[in-house]
Parts: sequence; C-alpha cells; structure tokens
Amino acid sequence: ETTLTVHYPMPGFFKDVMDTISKKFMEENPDIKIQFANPSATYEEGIQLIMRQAGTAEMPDLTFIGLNRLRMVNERDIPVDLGPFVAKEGNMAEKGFSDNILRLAQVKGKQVGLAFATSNPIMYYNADLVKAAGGNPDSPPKTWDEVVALGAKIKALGNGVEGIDFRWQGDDWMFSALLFGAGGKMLADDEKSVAFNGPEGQKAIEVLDRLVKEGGLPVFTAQAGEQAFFAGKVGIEFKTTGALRNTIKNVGDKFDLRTAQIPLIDPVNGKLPTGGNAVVILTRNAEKQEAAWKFAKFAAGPYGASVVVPGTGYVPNNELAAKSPEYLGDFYKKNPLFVAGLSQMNRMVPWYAFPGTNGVKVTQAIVENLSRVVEQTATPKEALEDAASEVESLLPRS
Amino acid sequence: MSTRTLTPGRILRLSILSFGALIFLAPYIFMISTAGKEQSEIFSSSLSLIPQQWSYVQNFTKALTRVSMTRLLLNGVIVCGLIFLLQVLIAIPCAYAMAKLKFRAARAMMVLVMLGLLVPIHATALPIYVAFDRMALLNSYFALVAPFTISVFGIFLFLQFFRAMPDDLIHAARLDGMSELGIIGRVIVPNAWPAITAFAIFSVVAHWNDLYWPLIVVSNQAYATPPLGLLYFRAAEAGDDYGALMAATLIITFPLVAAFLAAQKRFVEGITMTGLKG
Amino acid sequence: MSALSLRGIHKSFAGNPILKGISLDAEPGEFIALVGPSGCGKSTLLRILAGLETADGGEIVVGDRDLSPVPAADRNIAMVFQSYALYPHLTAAQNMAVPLVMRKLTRAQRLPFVGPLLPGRRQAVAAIRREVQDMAVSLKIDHLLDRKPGQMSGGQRQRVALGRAMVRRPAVFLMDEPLSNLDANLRVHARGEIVELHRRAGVPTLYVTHDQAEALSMADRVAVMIGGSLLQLASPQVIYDDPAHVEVARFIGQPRINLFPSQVGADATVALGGLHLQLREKLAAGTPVTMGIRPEFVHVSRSGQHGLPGRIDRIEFLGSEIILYCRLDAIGETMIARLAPAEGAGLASGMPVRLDFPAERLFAFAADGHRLASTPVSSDAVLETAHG
Amino acid sequence: MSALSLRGIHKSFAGNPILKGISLDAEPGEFIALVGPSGCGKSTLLRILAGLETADGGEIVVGDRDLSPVPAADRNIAMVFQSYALYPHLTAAQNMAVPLVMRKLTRAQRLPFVGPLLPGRRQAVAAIRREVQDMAVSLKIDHLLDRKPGQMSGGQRQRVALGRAMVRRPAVFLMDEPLSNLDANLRVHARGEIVELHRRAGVPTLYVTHDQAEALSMADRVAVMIGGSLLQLASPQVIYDDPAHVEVARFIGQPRINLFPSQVGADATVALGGLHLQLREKLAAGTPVTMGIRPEFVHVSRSGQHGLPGRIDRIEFLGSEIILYCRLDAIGETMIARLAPAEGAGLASGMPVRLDFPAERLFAFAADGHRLASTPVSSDAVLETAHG
Amino acid sequence: MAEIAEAAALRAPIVSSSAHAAAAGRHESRTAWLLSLPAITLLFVFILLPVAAVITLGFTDYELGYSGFRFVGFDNYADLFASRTFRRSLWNTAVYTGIVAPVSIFMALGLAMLIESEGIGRSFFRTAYFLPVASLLVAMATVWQYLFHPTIGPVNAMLALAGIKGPNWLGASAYVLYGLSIIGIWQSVGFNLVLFLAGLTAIPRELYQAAHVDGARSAFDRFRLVTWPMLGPTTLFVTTISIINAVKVFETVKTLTEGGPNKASEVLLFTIYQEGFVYLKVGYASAMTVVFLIILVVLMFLQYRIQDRQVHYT
Ligand SMILES: Nc1ncnc2c1ncn2[C@@H]1O[C@H](COP(=O)(O)OP(=O)(O)OP(=O)(O)O)[C@@H](O)[C@H]1O
Ligand SMILES: Nc1ncnc2c1ncn2[C@@H]1O[C@H](COP(=O)(O)OP(=O)(O)OP(=O)(O)O)[C@@H](O)[C@H]1O
Ligand SMILES: [Mg+2]
Ligand SMILES: [Mg+2]
Repeated sequence: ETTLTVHYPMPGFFKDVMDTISKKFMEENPDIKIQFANPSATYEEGIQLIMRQAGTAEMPDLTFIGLNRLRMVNERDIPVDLGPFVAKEGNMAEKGFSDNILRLAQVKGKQVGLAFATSNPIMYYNADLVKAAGGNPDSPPKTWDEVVALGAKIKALGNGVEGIDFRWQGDDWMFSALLFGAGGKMLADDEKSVAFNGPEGQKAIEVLDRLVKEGGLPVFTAQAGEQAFFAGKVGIEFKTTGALRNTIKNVGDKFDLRTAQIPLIDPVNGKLPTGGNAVVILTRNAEKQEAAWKFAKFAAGPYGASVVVPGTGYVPNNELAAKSPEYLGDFYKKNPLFVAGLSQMNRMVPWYAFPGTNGVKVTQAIVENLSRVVEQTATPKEALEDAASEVESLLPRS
Repeated sequence: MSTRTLTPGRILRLSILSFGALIFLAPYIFMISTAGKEQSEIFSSSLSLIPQQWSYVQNFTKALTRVSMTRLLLNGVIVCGLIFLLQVLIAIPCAYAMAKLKFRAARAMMVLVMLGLLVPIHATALPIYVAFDRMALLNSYFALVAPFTISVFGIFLFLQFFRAMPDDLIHAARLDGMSELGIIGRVIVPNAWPAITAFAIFSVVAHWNDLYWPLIVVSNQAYATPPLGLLYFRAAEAGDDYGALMAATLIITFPLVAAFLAAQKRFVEGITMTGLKG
Repeated sequence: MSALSLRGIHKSFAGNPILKGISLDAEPGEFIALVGPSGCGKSTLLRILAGLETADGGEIVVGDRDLSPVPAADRNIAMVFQSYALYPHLTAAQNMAVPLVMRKLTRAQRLPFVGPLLPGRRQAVAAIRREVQDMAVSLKIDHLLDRKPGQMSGGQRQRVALGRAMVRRPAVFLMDEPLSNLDANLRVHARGEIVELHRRAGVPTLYVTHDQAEALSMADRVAVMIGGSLLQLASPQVIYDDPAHVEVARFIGQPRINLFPSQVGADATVALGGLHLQLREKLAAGTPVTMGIRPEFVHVSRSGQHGLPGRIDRIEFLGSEIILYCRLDAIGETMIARLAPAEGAGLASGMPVRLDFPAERLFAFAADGHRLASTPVSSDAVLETAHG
Repeated sequence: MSALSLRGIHKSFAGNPILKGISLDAEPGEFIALVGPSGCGKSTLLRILAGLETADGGEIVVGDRDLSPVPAADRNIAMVFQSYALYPHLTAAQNMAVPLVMRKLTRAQRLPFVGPLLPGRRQAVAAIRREVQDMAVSLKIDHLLDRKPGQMSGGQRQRVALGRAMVRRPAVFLMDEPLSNLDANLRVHARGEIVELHRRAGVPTLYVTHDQAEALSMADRVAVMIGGSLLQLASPQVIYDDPAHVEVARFIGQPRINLFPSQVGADATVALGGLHLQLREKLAAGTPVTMGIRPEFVHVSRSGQHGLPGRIDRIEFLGSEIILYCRLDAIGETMIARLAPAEGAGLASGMPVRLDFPAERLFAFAADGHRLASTPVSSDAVLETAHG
Repeated sequence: MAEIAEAAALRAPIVSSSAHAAAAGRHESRTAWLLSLPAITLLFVFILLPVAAVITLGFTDYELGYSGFRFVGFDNYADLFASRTFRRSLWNTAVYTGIVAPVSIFMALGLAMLIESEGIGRSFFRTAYFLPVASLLVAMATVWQYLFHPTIGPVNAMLALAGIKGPNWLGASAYVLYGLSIIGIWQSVGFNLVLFLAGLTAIPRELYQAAHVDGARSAFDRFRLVTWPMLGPTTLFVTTISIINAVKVFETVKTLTEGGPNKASEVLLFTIYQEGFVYLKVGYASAMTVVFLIILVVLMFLQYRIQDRQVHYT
C-alpha cells in the first residue's frame, strides 16, 4: 500500500473538492491512500511552504501550484518532469487532455504538471441595476465602449452605487486579460525586452483609464469591490470565473446575477490568460511517483473536473468532462451562469510567467503602476512607461 | 468614590466608557450578527444587525463539523498551556535575578532582552525551521512550543514589576531562611499576581491566535491549532462562507474571552505593599 | 571569646561616610541596646550585620566564623525591621510561621502537593502552629492571627514583625525599634517578653531603640552611636552616671542634661554655681570646657541662700513628675530641673528661684567632648567662671 | 462654639465594632492628645475625620460646617500618617511643597508648560520654597531636602511627613504618632516645634501618641480611648490625678499604677495596707472593688513599722529613677514603687521591705471600672479587707 | 510635577554606588547566574543564533528553493539603500508608529483610570476593550474590510450621517495608513489597558489618601501627583512595547492591503516578508532585517536609557 501526502492551497475553494476526489480515488484504487497536509491559505503561502520543505522529509508528494508560478518552481527544479509519464500513457487526448490543455502546465516544453482547475476572466453583472440604468440585461455589453457607457449610467443612479469593479489588484492577471485581449504580449519572444508597452498595451491601459474616468470604477481593494458587488452596489464586475460559485452564494437572491463573456479589445485575435493551478508531483520516490501520477491524472481528469467545476466556477480543464453528459454536459444546461467561462475556453492561453528570479516582483511593479491609473495620479501613458522601464530593469540581464 | 449617586461627572464617565466600548465592540457585534446570517444576506446595502433568517444553527454546525473543533481546541489548550508554563518558569527567576540581585551580567542581559523584543519571529523563523527539520522535530508539540519557551516580553514585564517591590520584603525573606528560589516562590510570585495574570493573558492570547509559526512547522493536522483550523474557512481569490467563518471564529475566540473574564479580577485585585511602612 | 564581634565597620552612601569604623564585641547572651540620633546609621549597621547591605570595610565574626562571605539567608540571624517588612499576602499567623517552616521542615516537606504526604510533616506543622500560637498569645495578637497586614493597625503589625523574629532560635537577634508603635503598657509587657526570650535563647541581641527607658532597663550594655562612631559602650548605669563624652551625656537622660560652657580656672579647677571641681588633667587656665548637671539633681528653692538665682520660665506636668525650665539670671541660659509633683507645689511661671546642686554630680567635658575626670573642691563663693 | 466636634462616630470593620460612638469637642486652638492601646481605633478615628474612611454613623462638624459630605481634599485638614505615606518619587523638599503648591498656586499656574508663564507664579513658588526651607530647618532635615524617601532613615522620613503637614495652615491638624521614630532629644525638640506651630496656627489639633510624656506635656486635654469608647477627656493633670475609670488609671502612668482587688467593708468603706477610705456611694458590704495607688507614692522602707510587708523582686534602673518590683507577703501580688536613685541606694533583690503610702493617694474603682469618690478615714490597724 | 520640583529647588539626584565585599557579591552573582541560566540558554538558542544566521544570510544571495548560495559582501546593503521601496516602507512605518503608539498609550491610560474609578460594569468594560487583543486577524480582516468599506461600510455610513463624506479607508493611498492605524489602535489599546490596570494596582492607596489630604482636589491633580509618577515604570514598559509592536506591524497589512495601493501601506516587516518569502530573496530580506534591527535597537536603547533614569525611585 502506498500513502500519498497531498498539499493544496485555498481550502475555502478546494477542501470539499479535494475530499470528494480523494474519496472516489481511494475507492477506485484501494492500494493507495491519500492524506492531506495542512492546506495553505493562498497560492503564495503554498509555494513558500513547498520551497521550504523541498528536499526535507516534510515535503508532500503532490501539490497544486498556480499556473503562473510553475516557471519559478521549475527553475528551482522542484517538480518532477511528467513528460515520461505522458509519453508512457500515450493517448492522453483520449482521456480529455488535449495538447492545448497539456500546454497550460508546460514550462519551456517540460511537462511540470497537469492543469487541475483553470479559469478565465468573465463579466459578472447586476441585471437589476442594468435594468434600472436603462440597459438591457439580456444583451450585455460586448465591447469596452459599451461597458464604459453602461457603467456611467449605472453610476449615475447614485445612492452609493458604483458602475464597475475591475479586479486589477494582486497580480497582473486582469491586466493580461486586457493586454491579451488586444492581442498584445508581455515580453518580446526572446524574453529579453518588454513588449507590453506597445500599442496593444496602450489600448489596454487606456481601457482601464476610461473605466475609471467615465465608467465609474472606484478605488476598491479586492475584497471591498467584491463585497460591494455582493451588496448590490456595483453594476458590472470583472474577475475570474473561479469565483462564480462563491459569488452565487453571497448574492443569494438579493438581485438578478448574470454573467457574460469579457469584451476583447481585438475580438479577432484577442486571447485570455488562464488562471488556476496545476497538480505537480514532488516525490522523488519512483514507486510513489507511479501512484502520484495516477492521482494526478484522476484529479485533473474528467471526474476531477466534474467535481471542480460545479464546486467553484472554474472551467473544465478536461475536454472530455465538458462534453460528456456523464460528467458535465447537463450541468451547463441547468446552470447558464457557468456558460460564460466555458464559452471562452477557446481563447485561453497560458498566463505569462516572467523569466528570471524577479518574476514575482515584475507582476508587482505592473500592479503598482496600474494603481496609479486607478487612483488617477498618473496618466495611462506615464504609468505604462514607468511599468515598462521598471520591468525592463528586473528582467534577467544575460 | 461613592457608587450610589449619579453625579454629572459620573454620567459623563459612564457615557464615554459606554460609547468607547460600543466602538471597540463594533467588529464583534458585526461578527456575531454575521455568524447568524445566510451567506447571501451578509453583504447587503442596508446595515441590519439582526439576521433575517436565523442561521446560527447551520453556521455553527458547519464550523463544528467541517473541522474537528475539539481536536483543534485541545491542541490549542495543550500548546498554550505548555508555552505559558515554561515561559513563566523561565522568565520569573531571570527577571528576579535582574531586578533584585547584584549581577554583573544584568546590563548585558538587558541588551539581550531588548534585542529579543525587537526580533520578529518572521526574521528568525527560517533558521529555526531549518534546524528543527534537520533534527526531525517538525510536526510535534515540541516544535510548536519550544521557540516560545523564552519570552523576552515576560522577562521585561516581570522585571518592571519586581523592581517596584520593596527590598525590605526580600531582605526579610532571606533572614527567614528562604533560598532565592524560595523567595521567588513564596514572596515574589504571590505578590506578583497582577503581573503574572496580565502576562498569562497576553501569552495565551498571542499563542492561541498565532498562525504564522504553526503554519510553518505543522503540516500534520493532528497538531493543528485553532487558527490553522480556521484557515479552512478562508480563501484568497473570492469570498468565503463568511457566516460559518464568523461562527468558527466565535467558537475559537470564546475560550479566550472566558479565560479573560476569569482572570481579569486577579490583575486588578490590588496587591498593596501594606506590610511595610515608609 | 565573644559571641559576636564587629571590627571596624565602614559604610558610605554616595560618598557620605555613615559608619566610620564601628567595633563592638558582645558576649554570648548579652543584650546590647544601640541608641543614637535619628539618621546616625543604626539601621544601616544592623542591615550590614544581617548581610543585607555590604560594608565598605570591616569584619563581622559570630562565634569564630567570619560572616562576611556568608549570604544573609545562611547567617541564621533574626531581625525585626523598622519598616516591619511583613509579607503582604500572608496572614499574621503565616507571617510568623515562615521562619519556622523554612527551618523546621525539610526541603521535601515544603514541596507543594507532595510535601503534605511525607512522614513527620504533620507533627512538624502542628508544632509550628503551637509555637506561633504561643508567641501570638504572649504578644497579645492571638485574635489577629487570621488577618493580613493590610487589616491591622500600626502597632499590631509591629507586633507581628516582632513575633516573626522571636519564634526563631537564631545565632543573633537584631531588633530595629521593635516597640516604637506600641503604647506604654504594651511596651512594658513586650519588653518583658523580649527580655525573657533573650534570657532563654542566650544569644547576643542588638536592640535599636529611641526609648531610653527601654535601652537602660533592658540592656546589659548600651552602645551610644553618634556621628558614625561608637562613643561609649558600657552598662546602663555607667552610661548614665559616668558618661564618657558630652554627646553621650546630652543624648541619654530625660529631660536632657543641663550643659553650660565654662573655662578652666586657676590650678586646673572648673566651677559652676559656686561649686568647684579639681580636674585630674592639668589643663591650662582659660581652656574652654563644658559643665553638666542632670535635671534630677537640681534643687529648686524659692528662698534659699545657696545656688544660682533664676526665674521659672515654664512648668511641664508629666504626671509623676514636673519639669521646670528656669532662666538663670547671670548667664541668661536655661536650666532644667526635675521635681516630684509634691516638690513643685506652689511654683508658678515667672517666680524667682534659687537653683542648687551637689558638686559631686557635676560633670566636666573637654572641648572635644571627652569627659574630664574631676573631684569636688569645697568652696562657697560664687565664682564668675560660671559664665561663658 | 467648638472648633471641631465629633458626634457619635461609629465604625466597624467586617462586623467588628471598632469605634463605638466617639464624641468629642475641641475649642479653637485646643491641643488634644488621643491615647489608647494599640489597635483601639485611633488611626481609624483620624482617618474618618480626614475623610479617608467613611464612618458608619455619626457627625463631624468643623466650625459650623458639617464635614460629612465634604471630600477629603476640601476639608482643609493636615494629617501626618502613621506610615508616613511620602511620595516615593519626590524629594523631601518636593514632598513638603506639595500641599502648598496645591493650595497656593491656582489651577492654571499648576498646568505644565503653560503654568510657569503665568504672572505671580514666580513669587508664589519662591514663597513656597522659603516656607519649605524654614520648616526643614526647624525639623533639622534641611540637609536632606534633595533626598528621596528611599534614601532616608526611618526617623528622617517621619520628620519629612511631619513637615509636610506642618507647612500648611489647615482648619484642623491630625497627627498620628508623628514622633515615634525619633530619639528623645529630637523628640523633645520636635515637640517644641509642634507646640509652637500649634500656638501660632490656633487651630484644633488631634494628636495620637503612645508616649505619655508627649501626651501629658503637650496637650491641653487628653482623650483616653479604650475598647472603642472615649473613657475620659480631661486636662493632663485630671487624667493623671483623678482618673475617671480604672482603665484610664491603668493606661496612664509609667510605671503603671498598682491595682489590687478588694471588697467593700462595713459602712461603705474600703481599705488597703491599713488605710481606710470612706466611699461616697453607698455600696453594700462585700461588693468587689479595685484599689489603686501610683508607684511614685509608694514609700519603701527597710525597717519601718508602717505599711505592708513585702520582698524586693526586681530592681530596674532607668537613669534618673529606679523602679522597684516588690512582692507583697500577704497577698502574693506585686507592688511597684518608683524611687529616686538616691532613695534606692542599699536596696537589693530579695530584701524584705515595708511598703507604705498616703491614704489621700488611694483610688477606689467599682467593678465596672468607674471611679468611686472617697475620702480617707484615719486608722492604723491593718485590715484584712486588703485581701481579695 | 514641575512646580513641586521647582518649589523645592531640585538639585541633581544622588545616585548611590557602593563597592561591595567581594565574597558576598560573588555568591549573589552566582545565584543570579543560576537563576537566569535557563533564560540565557534559550535566548541564545532561539534568538541569538537565528539572528546570527540572519546576519550571515544578509551577506549572501541565497534564494528560497535553491540549495546553494554565494557570498556577495555588502551588495545587498547597497541595493537596500538604493531601494525606493525600502525608503517608502521606512517612512510608512514611522508614520504608523507615530500615530499608533502615542494614541494607544494615552487612550489606554485614560480608559484604565476611567474604568478603575467607575463602580459598575468594570468587568464588562475591561473585557470590551480587551476583546480586540484576542481577535483573530484571519477572520477580523473580513470584518474590517466591511466596516471600512467605502460604499456599504458602516463607518462611512456614520460619517455620512454627520455630513462627512468618508474616505476610502483601505483603498486610497492617501488614507490607507490612517485606516490601518485605526485598526492598530483598536488592537493595541486593550493590550496597554491591561498593563496599566495591573500597574495601577501596585500604587499604594495611602498615597492617594495623602494626596487628598494635601489638597489635590481634582482628579487631574491626583493624577499628576500620584498616578502618573507612580505609573512611571509601567508607562516606560508600555511605551517600549507599544513602539516595538507598532514597528512590527505586519498582519493587518498582509491581510488587508498587501502593502498597496502603490506601496502606500508598505511597512518594514511586510517589505521584508515580501522580499524574503514572496520574491524569495532571502539574502536581501536578511540584510533588510539586519538594518531593521539596528534601527530599532538604537531607538529603543535611547528611549530606555532616558526614561529609565526617571522612573525608578529607590
Ligand atoms: N481594613 C481593616 N479590616 C479589618 N480590620 C481593620 C482594618 N483596618 C483596621 N482594622 C482593625 O481596626 C482596629 C483599629 O485600627 P487602628 O489602625 O485605628 O488602630 P490604632 O488605634 O491606630 O492602633 P495603633 O496604635 O497600633 O496604630 C485594629 O484592631 C485593626 O486590627
Ligand atoms: N540608600 C541611601 N542612600 C543615601 N543615603 C542613605 C541611604 N540609606 C540611608 N541613608 C542615610 O544614611 C543614614 C543612616 O541611615 P539609617 O537608616 O541607618 O539611620 P538610623 O540610625 O536607623 O535612623 P533612624 O533612627 O531615623 O531610623 C541616614 O542619614 C540616611 O539618610
Ligand atoms: Mg533606623
Ligand atoms: Mg494607628
């Protein structure tokens, strides 16, 4: 019998999911026992834990790591290369792991994990407010111009109602959504110079600026924005689809909650960053690796997805799960709010991870400059230029 | 002085105190109210403290069942109890020596104590973690307790308190044939209850609520402390089940409040040095 | 061999010398009263002896053991503190039991929880309880045994402090004004208890007091400490009747001795009020001296021939005696006389009187204070040398 | 009109009655000494007067103002605490300046930072400094003005505490054993200062003391408090020569009065040592009474005819006097005699003596303690009624 | 009290220093050593050694997750002093401490005295003001987010009632430090309060009685004459602890603002944490820790030396 220690972050999202999956897994594989290490509150703390424990006896056998941090972890040589396992498995696509999906958890061609829960940014809106502001809740805005216009109308309702909340804080994910949506890129292909200050980037940051100036996007902390939306005081909110289940619970029947695709600056070439995490194998013990691979496959597979999606709002990371009525087919018919994320799956590209040791700092620099735009203490151009030069200086100089 | 009559001054005093208490308690009032609300009811545009639908039972049931609350509370009691006991046993003799004995190293000790006060656990966590790992001590009560057995705060607090004690009292004890340890146990401690109780409150509260260190050294849920347990109720990216989170928080905070209520008489009981003249 | 000896004890506070070489030997079982003006260092000396304060110089020997390196707890000295120093958290009974518990119970027996289970503890504790009870009865505080110091009056606290020292059988007793807060009867009673205890224990006792009656009546010898030095250490009678120093004479005696400045006359004689003394030391004429006469030897007559003329300034009634303050006509200074109430009948302020005294009761002191041995010379003429 | 009057003050601690209805009137400028055994409630009474403790019943009137509702700070009473209660963080000078600063500077002038800028403050502060300095000189602590209480001896602290009370001009002075830690000379000196100050201030003073000399010599009237009641309040002379109660007689007088149990004989007479007294009250024969005679009236002769036969038990030397403890042959009780040293010459322990005393000095007390008025009856026969 | 000192023409206090007999002194200091030995040992193991490790790391380029490191001399320090973030967080920490420490000290002192002089509800008030100390920030963060919410928050709702437009307490860079300060005060008043309450009990009642008799009529007079000076040691202690705790502010920043917006709430410990554990640059973070410690040690020592002289009377 093999015992696997599994670590995961954000128990608020994943505890039930993990319990369900592991229970089912153990039923199917009686010779493998799953035990959970104490979960970490956030992705960051999870990574810290793994870094500290790497190489020690405390290190778990499997963990779940944010997609944008895979690169950093890989540079420290922490995850086990899953390439050989994939190769041995052969027909991964049949099991729902298309190349596209495998690629989400690859770093420079190395398969460091299997995407477990994936998300993309969507638009949430308060249909009641939209109606009150004279909009049509059944045809949500499709372009940023429409968003700005609708936001302004909602804001004009007064009574403390804000037009828009856009989750720009914390990391560069939502900026990526604007940037990728305009067809832009973070860095040049050689990863040596900044590319986000190009025209696409300028368009992206101007959208943010307009959201503030015209659309009624106030300065919120992440939680404050969310809370205000729950309270029915915000018309339109842009954030991950992963928060859907929670949002539904918190809104209850206070108002008519709807979701829709997030507008793209370039509707043709626009892409969206993939959020979420991947299951990563850490154990160096060959026997355990075998068992761990089984679990990883199972968790990231159709069954896992069928548990994760309804439980959170993440989009299925397994194509089989999405299509097969055995798993989620019916779910989407019954739960139209979840469709927005699903419908954007074809646009999902990996969340860009910066090279070098300053990877995290780079995202921080971007966020800080975004905050200047939101607080209107800098023009979009200034902020973008500053961000670009700061990021430039943080890139590896080799 | 009189407690019977309501003078204007007294009314003013009472209103200041009550108003302040209301403000200080506001977060708790909100917390208690939230613990009884359905998730969808929590964030709403109108501030209402009374839940529309009483969900206390559901929320508390959730808090009690989703984590093994008894295990957590028991761990909390064991860890805090051990820490406090060892801290007191180690800090009091040291503080006594520094306060009342002529002692060359007292000055150097003072520097150490101040340094200890300033060093945040965040700074020393990593080396200690590595050392514990090398010695395979992680995931144990030992790992949770050991780094806190030395409380510089305690030494500092007791030092201040002991200094104020009259020397004659200690002199009398020496002549009565007490050893220095005897003096500590029979004279200093009984007369330092306010300080010890105050310290107990701080120590227990700090370690009961400590999240940082348990998070680092404990990965086995058998040793999880209450706040670690609380983490299951919290998330980063989106909201969480706030009603249950607040319920769990209340459950975890309750023992502290009870302990405080029991202790607070002690530290204001007033040990006056009435055995002395001058 | 002396039971307790101090040799050249020195002590300064912040550069002020307080004790300037105190040396003192006590026989086994001797009771020495230590008296001196407030602030002269009496408490300091006791504290040094007890090991609570370190002397700047000097030696303390008890039996034949040098105490200097011995810590206070091991010196086996019992002390009554001037400030009582009772344990505020213990009742009177517990306060008094402490020294016994510390010495009579073994370390193991004193342990909490375990201790009470050990053999012999019951009996020991019962014995202690009895001793405390007896001591409390003899100090008349047995009704207070359950009170804490905060609930007692000053005198009651003082008696508890006394009891705490007295229940022990130490090598040396030190008492720092142990009766200062007691009323006269209680004081007399406690005095008796202390003397009794002292006799039974037979250990040297050093007793600081401001009450001369106490010092003179209880002590085998009285040590008079003034200005950081021991001026005289002798039996009460000698201290009183034969003071070695003007300060001793001034300090001992109630009301205080009458002192008048004077000068050595011809042939090394001195005079006061018509009385002449022959000094044994051959001092040159004109050397300043001080003449002293105790108030109880001053005889007051309303119409005598003898004696110095004066006038009554003030009469003080003290119950069993009367104190007369008279201004001497010749030198304008005050002479104090002590009379039985009967003798004072008929006297009133402002009355002219004659003050007379026997020559053999006159003391002469040199300018540096030391006593000048002298013998009376009979003469009847009032010499003017009496004036400063 | 009396300047201070207490009416029926009651106080209990934890159910124990301590003060059982104390009433007392003081004239303006009167000095009353309050004496009584340790623990009888003297300090408690002063504390009630000062407003530091609340009485369970009774009234306090100063001038014609009922003080009961007035808080302590507004009573304008100066008090010397038995335990000194000095502010440990202030120097002697600062301690003494406190009451003046509190009363002489306006609230604004006392403010930090702003205060010193106000007009008049400089002068006021200078005046206070002078007063403190003067007071310190008169109490002989001017060299200690910069010390904190922790650096002073017991007696020095006590004088600072006294000084703190005396710099003021209050409506009433309360002093709780203010001189207990001083040596005799200093005490006499301080006594003089207090009396002087009292005279100048002309306000009623309540003075607690254990020193009878102090009480008798300083006070206009002495209040004797025993067992929670005021047994007698009268001039020192009356208290001593004419005690109203056996407890008063027992309490006042050093050494204490000789008391013997006796019985009323025929015709309401009582007898002791062959002396007969006629009682004014017509008590039945056989009623138990107590006879008293003060030691200074006991005449000791080695070979007299008169008086009770006895044997010397113990001789106590007190410098200016001698105390004789004699055991009476007939009843086995001790009679104390007080003699001048000269009279005692030749006496020794164990010697048989005769003890004699004048009939007009005999006191008779009823069984409940009150004094029985009596006149001597001349007779020479030694009556056996003297025996219990 | 200035006027008392002045009226009494204060000269320099006399400090006693006595040379002592070597033998007795040796015994005493041996006992002292024995009594403090456990503490010294543990101090060494859990504070000095780790600090030494931190100092060593400060000279390396160690990064979490990598196994090896290189000594880089003072490079980290050079980077540090060039860093805008570090300067910013130094400034923010100073502002935060400057607000939280004094306010929480004086508020606690005032409350302690009000509570002690009040007959009824003492337990209730003590508990009410103490509760924040016992709060678990993991959960409280949510509550504060809500209370300080710019649109639906009760705080701004109250302000609106008074006609004031409430700021965005935790979201706006101009206000975030004040928002955090309010929470900091809320958390530390109870802590200081308990210390003051314990300190108040140690004041002999008799001194208050003496003050009454001496004519200290108003509560303020008695406060200045007795309470304040007698609380000296407690106040010194509370001040020290308050400053240290304020400088060590971390959890609120971490859970509520993450140093944002735009570094407006970046404080020292958070920066250290961010560098060390989020950016994983342990070497650099260690250097920062060392600087942090040096600043604090110097600061505290000055404060302690100055005040200590004034508050102990023996
Ligand atoms: N807080 C208290 N609780 C109980 N009893 C008390 C308290 N305070 C004083 N007493 C008792 O009240 C009585 C009177 O005390 P008080 O201090 O007035 O005596 P006193 O006459 O001043 O005695 P002394 O001469 O010894 O100072 C004493 O018997 C004392 O034990
Ligand atoms: N800690 C100290 N610092 C400075 N001077 C001190 C200290 N302790 C005592 N003194 C001084 O030393 C002298 C002797 O003090 P000590 O207490 O021995 O006097 P004492 O003879 O007992 O007086 P009293 O009869 O008043 O109790 C005093 O003048 C006192 O002011
Ligand atoms: Mg003394
Ligand atoms: Mg008293």
